[in-house]
Amino acid sequence: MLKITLDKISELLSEINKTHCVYAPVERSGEVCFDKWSEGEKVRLDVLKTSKSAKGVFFPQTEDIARFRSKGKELEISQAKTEGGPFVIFGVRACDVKSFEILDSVFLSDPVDSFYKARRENALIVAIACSKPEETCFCKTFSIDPAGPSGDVEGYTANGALYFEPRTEKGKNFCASIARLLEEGDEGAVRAEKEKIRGIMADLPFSSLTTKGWGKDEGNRKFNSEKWKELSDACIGCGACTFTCPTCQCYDVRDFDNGREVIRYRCWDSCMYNDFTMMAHGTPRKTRVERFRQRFMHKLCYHPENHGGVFSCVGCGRCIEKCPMSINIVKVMRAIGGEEI
Amino acid sequence: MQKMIDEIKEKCAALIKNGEASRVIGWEKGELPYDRTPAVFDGEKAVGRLLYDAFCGANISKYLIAASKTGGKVIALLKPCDTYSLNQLLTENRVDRSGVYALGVGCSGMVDVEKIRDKGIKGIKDIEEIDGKLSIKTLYGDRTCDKSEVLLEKCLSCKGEKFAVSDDSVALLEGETAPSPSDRFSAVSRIEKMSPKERFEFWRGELSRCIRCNACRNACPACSCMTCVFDNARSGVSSKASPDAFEENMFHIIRAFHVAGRCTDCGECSRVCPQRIPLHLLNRKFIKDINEFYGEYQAGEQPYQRGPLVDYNVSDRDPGQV
Amino acid sequence: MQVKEDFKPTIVAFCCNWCSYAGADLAGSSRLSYPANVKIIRVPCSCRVNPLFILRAFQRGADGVIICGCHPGDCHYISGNYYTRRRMALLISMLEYLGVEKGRVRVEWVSAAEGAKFASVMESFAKTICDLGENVKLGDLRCKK
Amino acid sequence: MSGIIDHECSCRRTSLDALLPGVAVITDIREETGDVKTFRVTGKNGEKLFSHKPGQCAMLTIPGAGEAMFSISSSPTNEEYKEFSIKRCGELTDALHKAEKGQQIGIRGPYGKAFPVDDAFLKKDLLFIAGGIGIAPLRSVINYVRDKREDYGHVDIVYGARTKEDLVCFDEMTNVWAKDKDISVYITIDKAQDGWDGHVGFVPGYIKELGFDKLRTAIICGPPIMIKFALSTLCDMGFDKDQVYTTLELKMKCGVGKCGRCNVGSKYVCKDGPVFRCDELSELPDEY
Repeated sequence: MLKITLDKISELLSEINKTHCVYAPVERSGEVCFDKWSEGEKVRLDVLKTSKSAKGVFFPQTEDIARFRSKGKELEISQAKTEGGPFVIFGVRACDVKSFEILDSVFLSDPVDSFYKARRENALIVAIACSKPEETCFCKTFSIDPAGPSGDVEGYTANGALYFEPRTEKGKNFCASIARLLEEGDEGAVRAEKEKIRGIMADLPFSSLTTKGWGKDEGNRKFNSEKWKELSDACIGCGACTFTCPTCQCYDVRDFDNGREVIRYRCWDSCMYNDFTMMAHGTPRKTRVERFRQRFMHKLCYHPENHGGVFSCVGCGRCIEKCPMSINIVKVMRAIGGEEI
Repeated sequence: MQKMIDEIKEKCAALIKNGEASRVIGWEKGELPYDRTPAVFDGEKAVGRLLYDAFCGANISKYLIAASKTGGKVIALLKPCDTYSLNQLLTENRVDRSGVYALGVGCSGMVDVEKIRDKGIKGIKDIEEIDGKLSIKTLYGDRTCDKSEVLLEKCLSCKGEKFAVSDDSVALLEGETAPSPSDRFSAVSRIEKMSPKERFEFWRGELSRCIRCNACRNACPACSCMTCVFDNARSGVSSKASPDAFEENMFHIIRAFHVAGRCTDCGECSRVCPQRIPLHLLNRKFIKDINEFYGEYQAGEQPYQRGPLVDYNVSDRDPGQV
Repeated sequence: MQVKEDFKPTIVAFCCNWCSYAGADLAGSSRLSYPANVKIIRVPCSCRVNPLFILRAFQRGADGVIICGCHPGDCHYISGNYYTRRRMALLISMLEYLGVEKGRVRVEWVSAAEGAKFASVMESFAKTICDLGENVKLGDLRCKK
Repeated sequence: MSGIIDHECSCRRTSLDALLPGVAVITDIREETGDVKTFRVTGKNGEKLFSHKPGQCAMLTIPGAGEAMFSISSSPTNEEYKEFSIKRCGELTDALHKAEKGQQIGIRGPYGKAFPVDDAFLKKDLLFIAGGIGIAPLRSVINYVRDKREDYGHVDIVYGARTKEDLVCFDEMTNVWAKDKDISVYITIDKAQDGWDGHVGFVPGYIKELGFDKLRTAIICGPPIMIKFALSTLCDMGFDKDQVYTTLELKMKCGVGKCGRCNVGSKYVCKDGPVFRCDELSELPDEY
């Protein structure tokens, strides 16, 4: 067990930054987002729910796919270049680590998304345990253990220090590369920390929330529930939940014409938007109710059906904090999950 | 507070009973002690679920665009500042007045839970408001804080206790008052005093966090276009995301511009922003300029007033003139 | 700013059909020269100029945008330019508030008879923009050459 | 540079980024009706683009106008070129209709599940029911069946459109298909019209009138409302849902089941469809 005192974290990041890009929960104008860290920026390892989740590291908000150049009737198509090189994503919580697996099940299934895959392979994940879970956390519902966050290296904050435990070969090499800055730490401190976290988890308001009534075989029954209308009444159809959600992976593909060439890029998209399924002749999801239903059905029924029963939610609680109108997946799970139709 | 809730419920129930209205738009309890979701209460019985307290920050007037046109009168619970939005919507003929029963509800300021979290108070299990203080039970011990320190941004420039439009109202309890407003333009002035470089960096820092979720637009009572220009594929600006910093600037400038002169400064844009971008500072800049250039104007104060951007004066100053 | 000497700004001029556009014509037929890098876009009234047009011009490489309309009181549609005057006053102030250099957007009133004024306005605007240098703050990286 | 990989498997591409189109060239344009054109497309230098199966689709790109999924209306037995019959109805189709012969476009595919021509359709009598531009995906199957005539039984084609001017492939239907042995073509238009002496009325009603026996396998494509009515008519006539196939269309962006918008329940039309057997379809939520 290795450790580093918390006051030396920026020194550590500088060290890593010499060879790797570092993504971390950085503070920008008072808000903490997962983003590329640069020298001098403040990293907030005490913040659980970064206002942008870590998914953007692998699945950026926008990225170029292709470039088209036309000359008369001729067309030239080239693949857009992507940034390469290994990087470290530092300070990811258990829920966000799990979200990478869920993104993997979509992007790495056949046909593999090469843009995503490249970034995924280049990443080393330093996860950290949640010392102070919050009231909006419900990762336990999805069998995620915030005291065992997984990743290439597992980290724990205890007694003013960050403890490291490599879990993969990659993680071991990483720890070796920063060994100069680390000192030997005590296993006991970490064990006590884990105990403490698990104790708090049992005490959370949503600790009794279950996925009962949801899953791969519930599709049609849940789809036809009458409660969707009432639940979606307050929804304003924005994409706050979708974009802050670490597992939402829908995207749009759009063209930008700069006068010389057309750049095709993909960007995050939200099933809450009315143009999401809009075709020339109309849309099958005409009202807010259908769009609202799609989002939750996808997370709680369709995704499990297509991916071996795994729900597309990790209980990070961002949607609870971010929804302008206080609608969230917990509310939906409770309202429709238990009912008999 | 309970007394106020009871009075609201009584009034709503009576209106539904005598057939004057069919349903209510108000707030109901969410999953957490501070979670309040706007909801439609259909029928006398449903009114029982209605809730009103210091966490009902959401402005529900925008729901009335649709709700006022779907049969029967709807009772809308409107805080004083929300009534300005309704007035503005009425002015623009977006809400059918005959479909709305505006029930004003007194307000002594709404709490911003994010501000409580900013104070390091996390893991909130319960919150109670007692005499202007919030007593908070958390997973990590009990805490208290002054309500006045954690009010929503919009409450810091409270418009007062007056309802700009209402059919009836439920006043604040004795002893309670609306928050005393501070100068709402002080932050704008502070930015104006910065150097251009500082200003640019300030706004880049804020706007670069934008994820284009459109919460600001969708929550804004003044943004009531059927199809927004940013959703119109033929407009050439429907980029959906911001692949370049320019797009963020453009979206927010244009959004603020489109509501300039119509924005009642209800503060929803900043309240709903998941990235906590102080968007109201863009709108307030327009309001401040309008006040300085063309005379004091408060959108939504009176019904059917002529907005400053659909009006002119022959002696108006020339653009760019200081 | 060491490249100032070779810097040829791109300037977009939105000209009202009823006055400044004719003013530009008059400038031309009177053989008055004005900078060749001024690209004129004819609009039915200065009031037609949506703030989006201006931002889009900047996005796609303009270094300065000038809106020319009829003198207040002379609008072909009676009051269009009065509205322009208010809108542009607010937009110019907003751009400044966002930290964009002052002077990149200008509004001028030029009548059909003022060919000389048109030429001199363009000359002076081009000079202002030359001094301000390239538009970086409101440009789109994807549109850069 | 071409993103197209020639391969024999039915739909999946294995390498490179799935979203990158290759270059194709429009070699011929046929005006079918006032708003439908059929585009003939080959590789940049006239080479074959890829192998497909009847019912599969491809994504076409006009840079700037975007990209969308179109069904391939030519038969796979045609090794020379692909054809796409496209109705002008939106931004991209508008741009395609403005294109001229020789114009290069982006293409990627093939995508989706095909009709079971080598499986469930073998030796069966086939009943094709199409409305309007819905003939596009079926044309591929019909010509495939004609080229492998001995593998299939009798073929009936019921086709309807709003007016006689809106009949797509009218020439091919009357001058080629109808003249084949063992193929019967029935054409109808919605409302009576000068110069039309054929049947008048909606497609579902016409099917009932024609009274097909229920031993056939039916394949339906057309506007959603026609599909629904035609299906219920067939059921009334004693057809089982597992004898009826249809092909759906929803908004698509990626074509590979990742962008998340073309789903009906847990099935993605681009990947698990567009061809569905109606009994499978009826198990899915009614949202298409």
